[in-house]
Amino acid sequence: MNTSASGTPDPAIDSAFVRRWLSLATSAIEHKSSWLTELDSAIGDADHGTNMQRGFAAASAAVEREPSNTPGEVLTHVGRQLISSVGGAAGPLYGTLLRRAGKALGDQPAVTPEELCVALRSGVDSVAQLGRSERGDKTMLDSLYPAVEAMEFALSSGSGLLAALAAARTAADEGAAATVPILARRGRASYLGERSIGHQDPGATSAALLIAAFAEAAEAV
Amino acid sequence: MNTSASGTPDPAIDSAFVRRWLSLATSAIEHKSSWLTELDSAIGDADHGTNMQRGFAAASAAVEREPSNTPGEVLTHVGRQLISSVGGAAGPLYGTLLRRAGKALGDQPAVTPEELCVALRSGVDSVAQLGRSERGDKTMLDSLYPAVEAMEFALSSGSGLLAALAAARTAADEGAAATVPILARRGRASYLGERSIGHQDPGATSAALLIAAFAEAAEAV
Amino acid sequence: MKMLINVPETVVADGLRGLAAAHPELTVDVENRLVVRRDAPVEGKVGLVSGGGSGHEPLHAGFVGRGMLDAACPGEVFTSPVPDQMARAAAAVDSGAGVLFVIKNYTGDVLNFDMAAELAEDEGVQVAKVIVNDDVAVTDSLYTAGRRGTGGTLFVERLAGAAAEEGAPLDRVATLAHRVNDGCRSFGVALSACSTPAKGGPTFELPPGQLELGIGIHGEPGRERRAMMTSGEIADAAVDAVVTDLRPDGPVFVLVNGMGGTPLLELYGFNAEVQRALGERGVPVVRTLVGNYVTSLDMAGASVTVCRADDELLRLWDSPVRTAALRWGC
Amino acid sequence: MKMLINVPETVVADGLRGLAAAHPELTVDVENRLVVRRDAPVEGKVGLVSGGGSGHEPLHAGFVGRGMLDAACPGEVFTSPVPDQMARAAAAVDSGAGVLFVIKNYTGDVLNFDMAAELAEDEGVQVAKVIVNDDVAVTDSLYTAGRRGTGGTLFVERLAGAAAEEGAPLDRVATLAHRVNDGCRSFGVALSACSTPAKGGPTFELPPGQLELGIGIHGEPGRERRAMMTSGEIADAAVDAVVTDLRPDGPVFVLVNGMGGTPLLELYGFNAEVQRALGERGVPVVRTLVGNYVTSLDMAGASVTVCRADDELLRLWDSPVRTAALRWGC
Ligand SMILES: Nc1ncnc2c1ncn2[C@@H]1O[C@H](COP(=O)(O)OP(=O)(O)O)[C@@H](O)[C@H]1O
Ligand SMILES: Nc1ncnc2c1ncn2[C@@H]1O[C@H](COP(=O)(O)OP(=O)(O)O)[C@@H](O)[C@H]1O
Ligand SMILES: [Mg+2]
Ligand SMILES: [Mg+2]
Ligand SMILES: [Mg+2]
Ligand SMILES: [Mg+2]
Repeated sequence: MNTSASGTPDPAIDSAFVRRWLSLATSAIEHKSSWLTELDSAIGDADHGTNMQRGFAAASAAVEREPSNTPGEVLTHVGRQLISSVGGAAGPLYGTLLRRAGKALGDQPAVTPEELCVALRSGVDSVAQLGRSERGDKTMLDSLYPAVEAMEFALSSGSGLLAALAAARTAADEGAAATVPILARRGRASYLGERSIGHQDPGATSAALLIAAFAEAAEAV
Repeated sequence: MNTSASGTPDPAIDSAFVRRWLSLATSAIEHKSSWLTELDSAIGDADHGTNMQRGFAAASAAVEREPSNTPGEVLTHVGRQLISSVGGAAGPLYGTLLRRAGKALGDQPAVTPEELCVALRSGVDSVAQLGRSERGDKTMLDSLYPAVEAMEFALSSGSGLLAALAAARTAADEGAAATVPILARRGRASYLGERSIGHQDPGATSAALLIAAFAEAAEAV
Repeated sequence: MKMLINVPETVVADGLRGLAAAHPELTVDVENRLVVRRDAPVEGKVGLVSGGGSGHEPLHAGFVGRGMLDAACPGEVFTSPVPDQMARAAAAVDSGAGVLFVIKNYTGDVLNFDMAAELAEDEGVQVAKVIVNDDVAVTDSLYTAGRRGTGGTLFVERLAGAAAEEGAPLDRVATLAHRVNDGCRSFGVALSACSTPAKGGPTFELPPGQLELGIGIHGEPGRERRAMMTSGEIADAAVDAVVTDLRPDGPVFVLVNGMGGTPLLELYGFNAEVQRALGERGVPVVRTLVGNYVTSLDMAGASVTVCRADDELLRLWDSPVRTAALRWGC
Repeated sequence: MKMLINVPETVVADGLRGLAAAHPELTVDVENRLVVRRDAPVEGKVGLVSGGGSGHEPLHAGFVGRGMLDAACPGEVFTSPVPDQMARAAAAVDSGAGVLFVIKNYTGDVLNFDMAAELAEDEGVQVAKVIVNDDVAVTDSLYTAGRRGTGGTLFVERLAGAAAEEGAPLDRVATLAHRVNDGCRSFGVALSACSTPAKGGPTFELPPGQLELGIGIHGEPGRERRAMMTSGEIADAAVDAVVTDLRPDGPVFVLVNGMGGTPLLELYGFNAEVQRALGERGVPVVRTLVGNYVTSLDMAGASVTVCRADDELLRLWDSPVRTAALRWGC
């Protein structure tokens, strides 16, 4: 088992880890719901917070009811629940991300940080594919890609899970903040043209919350 | 010919007098139109100013077009025009008042102040009859009746036209102001019940303007 | 207050031009402010004429057509039309069977229609009148101008219109109209004031967090101001007011009417609560209409009208109607 | 912002309960958020399914019935419904002749309907799709999510629905739907922002004396903010935008659509100006619809949709339709 710089041991990436993530993500989304809606009202349709809150509440409740014993199964389950309960653009996109990531984890009871990282990358790629979007379009991809790349870089430089997820979290936050000056080319914000400039993308913001929840899940053993 | 206290001679009550009255009334109504609408918006439906303005503009135009040679004919004509162009409660009420008054003047080319006063009283009575209303209901009657009575009193005390109409004007103004504390029992304001208290009646206010125009018509020879 | 208009002075004329363009089945006389069924006068049929201030659309012009009105006379915004309009309408729709004037109980409307009836009778048109006064928020007493006519007007125009279409003579159409009016009660609430073009802003101030109970349809404040209530509480208040006054002992029609500015989504949600409230009070509903029918420009709010139904009225209600705002069966 | 609701969370469910109470000819599944023709699946008939966020009423639930949609899937306010709803709707209306999904072009709607199509096909339902993208305010380019679907949806649903009712097979219904969409263009303006229940206030700030040109129907600001214009100037701007893009060379249908908060009187007045503007540009109008059909909650404003007509489309348009919001001929 790897150990972080601060000496805290890296936790196992098992179903408990993913459940911890889900619970942290759910409460982060709940706390930031009005802010997400506020961001969405500037350049969208003022529903991103409520959408995410509804979806994560449903996913939490569903995962609680069902005994999923592998991290892959839990992620897949969460993804399916998001698809069935969020709606809007975020539902299919986040749902597909997590389903794809979950499937990529296979049916092992625990996975390595590298395996988690590969799974997340394939999930994020599937968002780009489904959304016909790329980095720089002012979407969730603008925090998701930096996060995955920071994690990849940290792991390949010898960091453990904790440090890698901490790096991902910082990169996601920066990525979200960096959407402010971008002119939107995908999603509702693209309808605004030039007027989309100067506002932070709600999806990039919620994505940063979800990445942060991974970092917290690793710390919170 | 009678002479007022100030020495100004009383003018003849002929068709020119009534035309002078119409022109003064029309411009008074035009100037006070927003105020009348303001008053009507507090306890009515915010149209009294526009209604009166539309009606008097139409009446002025019509009287200009047609050569009416007696005061009775002009008044009757104005009344008919008001009925055909004002609408609302004010249209039939003011229209009937003037038609009745005009008919009461008969077809003489000029009438005495007493004849004018009798004609106005019968016009005002017809408002009460048509509106099933009486003094104290918070309507135009609350300035019309005091005006007619003040005129009657002045004439019977030996005053001439100028003084009698000046008295009528003062009585009408006081009557309009005195509608403020009254609880409305007729017209739209009656729907408000207690909430009609504390507002000046728009119809009583426009009636005072019309009476004042008579006084001015007498002065403006 | 921004409005989608040219200038306040032409609002009514512009609206009539637009109505004419959208509805070739209507004859619209913009200058004389008349909206008439194109096929009027209908041979042997009693003619129905109504009218009132503009700003309540689709009432009345949107109710002109087969199975409802033969003509409507729109006045200025919130101002009763003038007798000349109504008399002209009566002449245009009278086939010899006579004309019924459907009049909402406002001093201005009543006085102007009375004068019009005299004019029309002078021209040899037989005229009957029905005065609609369904609003329970105003007590009908010596101390008021009497109950106002609001949502009940739709039921009177529809049911009397259907009877006329079936060929009923003037006295029967008039009797039925009176019976329908006697069986109608309404109660309205406002969440915001409306803005008239002439005033250019709200007709009264309604602070945030407050609503008006017992409003009319002319932008006047209501009988009572209260702290904001939920849809369910409002439904209970409105249904209570209406049912206590009407005491229905059989099936009823219900109109859940938007005042103009309330989204249809909210109106349908309000209907759910109205139906619940009626159900709890044991009142069976046979037909429900939800929508903006008797409006007050852009006012946010709604009114509830309950109208006694029986077999005859139900048959008349379901018979074909073809107007701009109400249409079925043809 | 005061609303006639219970709590924001139940707005959609309350609306569905109220719809069910008013329209016994619809099967309303409040829990699963489905509105279905009571007689579905209609033997041998292609099923039409649409859906989208709530807040645009009467779209889409108000268009379910004979000659139009077989089912509608309402999402949360301004939020596309989820695939489960659409797949369930497809199963409920498929008689074996297949199902057409009518999808407004928004990322969320497209993605969710795509997933639903996969689910439905897994269940053996043949699915065709039409994506409505009629809003000329948004350029369809690499740099946007493509033109939005707005008022054109009504024409696609009505005309494809009429063809399906006549018994046209899935490929013909789908081809017709695409043809109608290709012939539709829309442009909208807002005089005020709308307020969503979740936000509890306006979705953007529009200062007095300004309006938004090129708005969508989800409370998003438009492409451009301008000083207030008259009804005539707005009509010219909207008609210009639409006609320049569509270049109609024959008769057209016109929809003058209210965004929800604009009084019908103003809307008819606006129609007069739209008809004038079309006339001046030599565009002959065969049918006009004026009203609140594709709304944005309580937003004040209007949109203009122009749709190419031909003999076949005219016949389909005039054929019987029986829905809550659009009804004639039956
Ligand atoms: N094509 C796309 N690719 C990636 N992300 C997208 C795309 N379209 C939208 N998004 C993301 O979805 C977010 C909006 O989500 P949400 O408000 O829930 O859905 P909707 O736009 O349907 O209301 C945007 O802020 C953006 O980050
Ligand atoms: N029954 C009545 N008798 C006398 N005057 C009346 C009566 N009803 C209304 N009025 C007068 O008419 C005025 C309102 O006129 P107006 O606003 O033009 O008509 P409406 O009330 O139809 O909008 C009231 O202020 C009142 O003075
Ligand atoms: Mg959104
Ligand atoms: Mg008034
Ligand atoms: Mg009035
Ligand atoms: Mg949305």
